[in-house]
Amino acid sequence: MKINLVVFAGVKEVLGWERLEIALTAPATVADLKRQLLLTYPEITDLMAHCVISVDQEYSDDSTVLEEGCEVGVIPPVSGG
Amino acid sequence: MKINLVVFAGVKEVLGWERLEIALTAPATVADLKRQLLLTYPEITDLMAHCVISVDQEYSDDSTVLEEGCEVGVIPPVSGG
Amino acid sequence: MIKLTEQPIQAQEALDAIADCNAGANLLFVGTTRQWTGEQETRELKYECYQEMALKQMQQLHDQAMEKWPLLGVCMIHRLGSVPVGETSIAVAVSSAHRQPAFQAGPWLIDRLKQVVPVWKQEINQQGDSSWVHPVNPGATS
Amino acid sequence: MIKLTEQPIQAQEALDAIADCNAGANLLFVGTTRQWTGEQETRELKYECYQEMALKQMQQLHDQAMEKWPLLGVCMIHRLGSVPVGETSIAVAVSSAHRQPAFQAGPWLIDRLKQVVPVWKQEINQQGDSSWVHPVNPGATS
Repeated sequence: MKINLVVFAGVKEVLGWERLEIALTAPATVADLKRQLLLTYPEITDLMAHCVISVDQEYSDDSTVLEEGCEVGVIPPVSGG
Repeated sequence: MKINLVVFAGVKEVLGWERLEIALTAPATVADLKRQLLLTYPEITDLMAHCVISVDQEYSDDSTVLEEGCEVGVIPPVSGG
Repeated sequence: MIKLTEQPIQAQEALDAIADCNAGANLLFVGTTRQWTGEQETRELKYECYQEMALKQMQQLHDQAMEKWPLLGVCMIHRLGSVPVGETSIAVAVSSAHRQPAFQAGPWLIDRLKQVVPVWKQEINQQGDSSWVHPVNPGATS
Repeated sequence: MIKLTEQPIQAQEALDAIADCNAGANLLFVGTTRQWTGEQETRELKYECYQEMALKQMQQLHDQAMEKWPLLGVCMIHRLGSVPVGETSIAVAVSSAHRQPAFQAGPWLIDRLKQVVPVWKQEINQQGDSSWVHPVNPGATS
């Protein structure tokens, strides 16, 4: 299945892109996606340790199941206000 | 000695005036003034029970000594804001 | 800035008074005349004060707040005379580098102002009847 | 009202959004870019966000605040892009009949916004160097 990945701030700077369609073997959870991301992009390992994952604009945890076509965000520690 | 009395809100409405020069036998404290006010204006007895007295624009207590020419305020419960 | 005025209060004036390039936090409290208090409908509030003492007490609150917290600016403006429904009777603004002092000083200032500053309000209802509002008999503002 | 904007934020807009004839208390918090943080001089802050999620999270905070307290209005406006020293990055305003709910909801909303709304700031110093500000590495606003 395919999901839409979107990254921000420092992660976006390191990767050099903001959005990417990613192929995942279904069924897949957030934990599966994180493992695959670290294998594909080892350069964000340190940053990822402080990031949380959103699924369809809601905060998720490792057990959240990903659906075909969902939007997954890699969210660094926020600093608005 | 003479002091300048100034009254506000409900007390002013009952008395029908705002400022008055009052003669007091020196030495006099705030307690002495309050006794004299209640004798002269018994109609404000109920209101006075909830008022505090200011001397030269500062809150005072019964033992505060009045000086010639000072300004004494009869301060009902405040309700600003 | 400390001010008593018979003119409408502009919120921006209070914010301008506390603006500081080292402030990250700016807090403004605005008290307005409320239309309904339970089933009682208010038309306007009328404020009078003991001017010299009110200014003195407001200045003391200003100074005390500046001592208690690391504030960059403190502003209190109280309107006098008639304040119709929806209009502002009081504006209290504070600024600080970080937000915690502002969030502590703001409510402290308005609480203390309501306790010590000699200002009195009369409530005028829809029938035109007026009554003095005392703290034991809370009225139509904040 | 919930809003993300690249334009300067007017405080009055946030106050207008929460105005209610039954409100006696109106509280506005304005976060501004601070010039100095210790010995570090800031020139500007640059904000970016995950727009769809930021709006969703802000709306959830709005709804949660309305449930927790008897509020009449809640407004949150966050600026994006460059915010020079002294200008406003965030305005949070709440109104209520009496002042206590407003004074509780105001700091709660800004605290929660800083925890959950996906907005990130970069600090640009006087030399033009930029660095991401993270909560563990507090930056030049409130």
